[in-house]
Amino acid sequence: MRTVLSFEQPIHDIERQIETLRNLQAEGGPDVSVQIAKAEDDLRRVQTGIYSNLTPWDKVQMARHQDRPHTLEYIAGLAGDSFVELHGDRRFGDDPAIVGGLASIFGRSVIVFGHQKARDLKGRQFRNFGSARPEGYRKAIRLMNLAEKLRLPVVSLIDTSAADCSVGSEARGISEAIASSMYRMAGLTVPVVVIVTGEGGSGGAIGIGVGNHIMMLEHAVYSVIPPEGCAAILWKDDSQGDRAAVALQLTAEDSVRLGVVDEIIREPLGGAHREPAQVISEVGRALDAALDRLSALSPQQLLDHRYEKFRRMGVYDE
Amino acid sequence: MRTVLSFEQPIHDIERQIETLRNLQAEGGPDVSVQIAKAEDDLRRVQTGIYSNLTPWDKVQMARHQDRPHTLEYIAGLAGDSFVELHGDRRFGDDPAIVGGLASIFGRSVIVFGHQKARDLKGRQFRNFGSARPEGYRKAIRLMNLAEKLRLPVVSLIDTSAADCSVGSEARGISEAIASSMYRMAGLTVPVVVIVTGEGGSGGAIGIGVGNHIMMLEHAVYSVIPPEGCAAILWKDDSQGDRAAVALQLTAEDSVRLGVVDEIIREPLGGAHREPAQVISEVGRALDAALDRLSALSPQQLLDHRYEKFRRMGVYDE
Amino acid sequence: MARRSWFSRAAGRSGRDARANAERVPSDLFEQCPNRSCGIFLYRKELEKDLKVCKKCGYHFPLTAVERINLLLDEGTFEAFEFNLKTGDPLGFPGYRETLERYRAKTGMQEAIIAGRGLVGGTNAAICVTDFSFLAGSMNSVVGETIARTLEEAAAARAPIILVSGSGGGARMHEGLLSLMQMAKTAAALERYDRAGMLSICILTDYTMGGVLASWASLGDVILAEPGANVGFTGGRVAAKVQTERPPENFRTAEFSFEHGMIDRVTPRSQLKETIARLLSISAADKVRGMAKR
Amino acid sequence: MARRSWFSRAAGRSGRDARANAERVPSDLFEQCPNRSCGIFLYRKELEKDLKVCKKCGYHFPLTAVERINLLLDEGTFEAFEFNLKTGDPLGFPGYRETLERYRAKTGMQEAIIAGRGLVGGTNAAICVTDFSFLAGSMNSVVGETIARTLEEAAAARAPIILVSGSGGGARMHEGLLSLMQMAKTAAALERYDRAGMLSICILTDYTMGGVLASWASLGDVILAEPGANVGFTGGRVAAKVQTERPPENFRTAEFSFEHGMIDRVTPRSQLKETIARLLSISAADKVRGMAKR
Ligand SMILES: [Zn+2]
Ligand SMILES: [Zn+2]
Repeated sequence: MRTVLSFEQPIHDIERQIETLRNLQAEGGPDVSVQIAKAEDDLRRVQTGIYSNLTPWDKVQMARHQDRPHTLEYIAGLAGDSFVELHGDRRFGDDPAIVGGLASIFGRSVIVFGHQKARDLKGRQFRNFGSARPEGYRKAIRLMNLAEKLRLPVVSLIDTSAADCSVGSEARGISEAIASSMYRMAGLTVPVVVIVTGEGGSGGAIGIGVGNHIMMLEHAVYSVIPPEGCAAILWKDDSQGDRAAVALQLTAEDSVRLGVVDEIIREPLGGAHREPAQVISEVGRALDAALDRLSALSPQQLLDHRYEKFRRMGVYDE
Repeated sequence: MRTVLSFEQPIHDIERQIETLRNLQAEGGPDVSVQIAKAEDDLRRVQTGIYSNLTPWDKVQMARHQDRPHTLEYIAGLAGDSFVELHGDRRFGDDPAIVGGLASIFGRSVIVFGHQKARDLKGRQFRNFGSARPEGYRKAIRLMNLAEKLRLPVVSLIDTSAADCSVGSEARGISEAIASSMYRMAGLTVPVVVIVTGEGGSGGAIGIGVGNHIMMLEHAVYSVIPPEGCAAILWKDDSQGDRAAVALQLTAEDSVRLGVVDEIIREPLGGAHREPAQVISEVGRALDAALDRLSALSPQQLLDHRYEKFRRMGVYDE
Repeated sequence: MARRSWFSRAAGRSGRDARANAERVPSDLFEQCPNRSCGIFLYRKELEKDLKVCKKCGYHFPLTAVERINLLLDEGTFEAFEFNLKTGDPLGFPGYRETLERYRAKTGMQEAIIAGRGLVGGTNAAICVTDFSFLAGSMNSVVGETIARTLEEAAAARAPIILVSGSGGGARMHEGLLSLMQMAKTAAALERYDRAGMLSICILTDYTMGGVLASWASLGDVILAEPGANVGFTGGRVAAKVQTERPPENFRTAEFSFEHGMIDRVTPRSQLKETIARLLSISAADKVRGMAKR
Repeated sequence: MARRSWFSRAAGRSGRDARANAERVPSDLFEQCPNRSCGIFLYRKELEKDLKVCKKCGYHFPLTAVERINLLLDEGTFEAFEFNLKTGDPLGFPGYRETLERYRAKTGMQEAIIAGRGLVGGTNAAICVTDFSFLAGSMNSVVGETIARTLEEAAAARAPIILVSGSGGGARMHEGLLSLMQMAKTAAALERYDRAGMLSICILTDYTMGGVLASWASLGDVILAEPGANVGFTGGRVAAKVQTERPPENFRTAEFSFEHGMIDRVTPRSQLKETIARLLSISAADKVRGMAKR
């Protein structure tokens, strides 16, 4: 059964109504094709209304929707059988919360990596709910080094609520790992494209977020702190995530306005999880176009371009 | 009490004889100054005889002698208070079996590191008997990176029976760590001087042994395998270390003849442990001279010089 | 250096009470050690002479940024970089302006950071210090920009840099995504700085957490920390929800970080300046004897 | 690729018996699986069709270097590099010459390594294979020199390289310090090779130990290992003396290495060529669309 978010309820209700009518018709009942057509019109109207007026908190729910395509689905969709996943940080272990490897996307060889979530309980535990440990960032650094050596572009897919903060991750330096990953990424002389596909959760996200071109899915979010945590600090009440989500300005539009994100990739009506194939193909098109543009830059230009981009981020008066 | 090696016994006997005579004289006994002078002549003759005819197995004992100066003593002797020890691999832990940091030696800033042994039981356990774990080699790599960044020469002091091969070290990649350490060392564009001060024990030694100039103390040994292990394989008898030590050609003279070591640093009569201050100062002089010579080379020349040096090692017919 | 008067320039502000649980006895003359297992009353003048370290238990009282600069730099050599960056409120975040005003009034600082240059044991160095007493030393656009500019200044001058963190607040929530991006900005600025080949030293003081520990504070060539400093990725509260392993006694402290190889030394405040001075002296020495230049 | 006849060129030598404890039934027709918990008798022709993998338990029988090359390279494309390096006896080591003669007679090889180039799925690559059946695949001067030369050839040709280890013997004792130095030589050669920007792939087969694992076999951009392969720094005997922790069931195997992040994939023999071919194809693809060249 599909997960239904609260604001999706009206859509869900109409969909069930249509299904009921169709079953009626199929079972040889009265002709209800007019009613079906009307319900389908309703559906489109209600969907458009809802999805063009999502609150930031609705978007948080959308971004976390477990049916959204995850990193390995994007890679499978874009790279097909060409993808060879590489494992391990060559230091301590392999972190299943960050996946990556070599792939060919639209005939272009790339290094791709990203956070990996899962849907079923066992998978989610295996992936640590997409919360990466130090080994995940160190694997990403390994892949960046490989990209630099082979002169391949880097594609980073962000989808994490936060980095892992267990005792083990603290002990093995989750902070150092995130810092070093950003540091390495900043120093790459190959094109780097970053795509926030779902949750862009604070340090865990920016750890692999230092790109020349940064894209974000329409209903993804990108935030310095989870809205619930923010509410807990501001109002001592972590149930006020909706208010905090507004205050944090964490939507794709906000991120563009703040000068952090360059491009929004539109999602199908109802969100990425409704039409995964479609959104994956949109992501592919946008990625290909971005890499086409970046391929015109020299290694030094790529380095400078990325540096200047992040160097400009921030708001202050002088 | 000093440790007395079996071949040192005649020396020890004469020394005790001299001590007895001196005590006699001091207590107001008969004048035995002639006897003392004669005994001292004997001592010099016996010492010279013994130390210029040490067998390879004797040298193994000398190299392992726990009173020999250890890495931190060399550093203290050469760098004084200028040494700042740095700790940690920034990944997992700090390995006390490899120490290192920044130091000023004869007014020259360097990065120095090496294996660290100890004398008392507690210290030896703390230093893991000088057997480095992956974290030790990764700390050395960190220090090499710092040397490269700061354009400082690297000084590496080798004194280990072998790298640690515990379950934990295997799990955290002792092989990877040694390999990566050699790899990094090979790629440095600063001068690298290596000194085998005691035991040059197989992979654990060469892991930090890739230098432009390689020196070895007169009674140090450098071997692909411990003689006991070699004997166990060859003759199924690990008590035949003396035979194996001959076969392995592990002395400083052998190492020079095999084209691996460039220079032998002479030890005081009786070995480094007899006159630590003297041998430390000898090491300092040789090190300073080596760095003087290497400072004439450009970064690319240093890289090429080290590569060609190791590239040539090996014997085969064509 | 005469230690007797080193604090006189920064008197009057007693700093935050990091671990306070014990009742404080208001007094101009005495201050109570906030270490629970100590709690001794310390004669304020003596405490300042002791560099604000409890003589009984060694607890390191917090220092303000100004006090920190006085501690580390040769007297009279500090020259502030006046970047004149004024904090904005890009998100119109609830209560942000009021919060800023409150901290400005309380601390006399405009922002959580001071930057500049000076001499340490005679060696020229750039320095940035974040101050926990200003909004928990959290990193916003101005803090990130100040660090980046100081790194650029230092690289241009071929000077080493000292980055002191009292940033318990991590990335500052009130500027949202822009604060998060300062992590990347400062990491990128350090990456560029490193190409100049000068030494960077990070000093972690109580507290250093979150987005600051996970960016510039972990990227120094050398990392020192004061004893007992809280150093970690997340604070206790957040983590309590997700812990399954039982944390050790010294979890998320300088000592824990040292044990796990993340920092080079836990250095008592009394030895901090001397250690830095030695490092700077070695790294800045005339290297011509040792090295061919690139 | 037709798999039926891929072994015909290398028939006649059954390789070593790595784990043999069970009695072998001498037979031209059958071979017994040496996996203790299996022990099935396998019809030799079928076993060869199955790439010498036990159809019951998946045990990977050892391959000789020639068999390995036939497995990985496109048929008929292998071209050996004839460096003509002849093993010396620099130490006059007891029994070394006799040992060499014995292994030469047994294996038909002159040394423990074969090097050359060929196509893998149509992509040009250099390849070195060490063979456990020759003195445990140990690395001596000739093995190290062959690897270094092949890396130099590959760099000059801008070809990727595949390094296959069947080096259970680590650094070869009989050439003493010179064998040890091959660790540094091959590591240095890989460092230099990497500057050419081509992909290096290591394949760890049963056994890969000691000085080989601690040098070139751990330095590939990608490291694959065959299931069940013994992979470790030291062998069981040496380590037994010093162990205090109880080793896990799969200690010092490919699977153990994978769990601890040291290798990229444990790849069954049947998928090895295809995996390598994909990697080579991606890394060697025309990168002009993706990248400005340096
Ligand atoms: Zn106290
Ligand atoms: Zn079987």
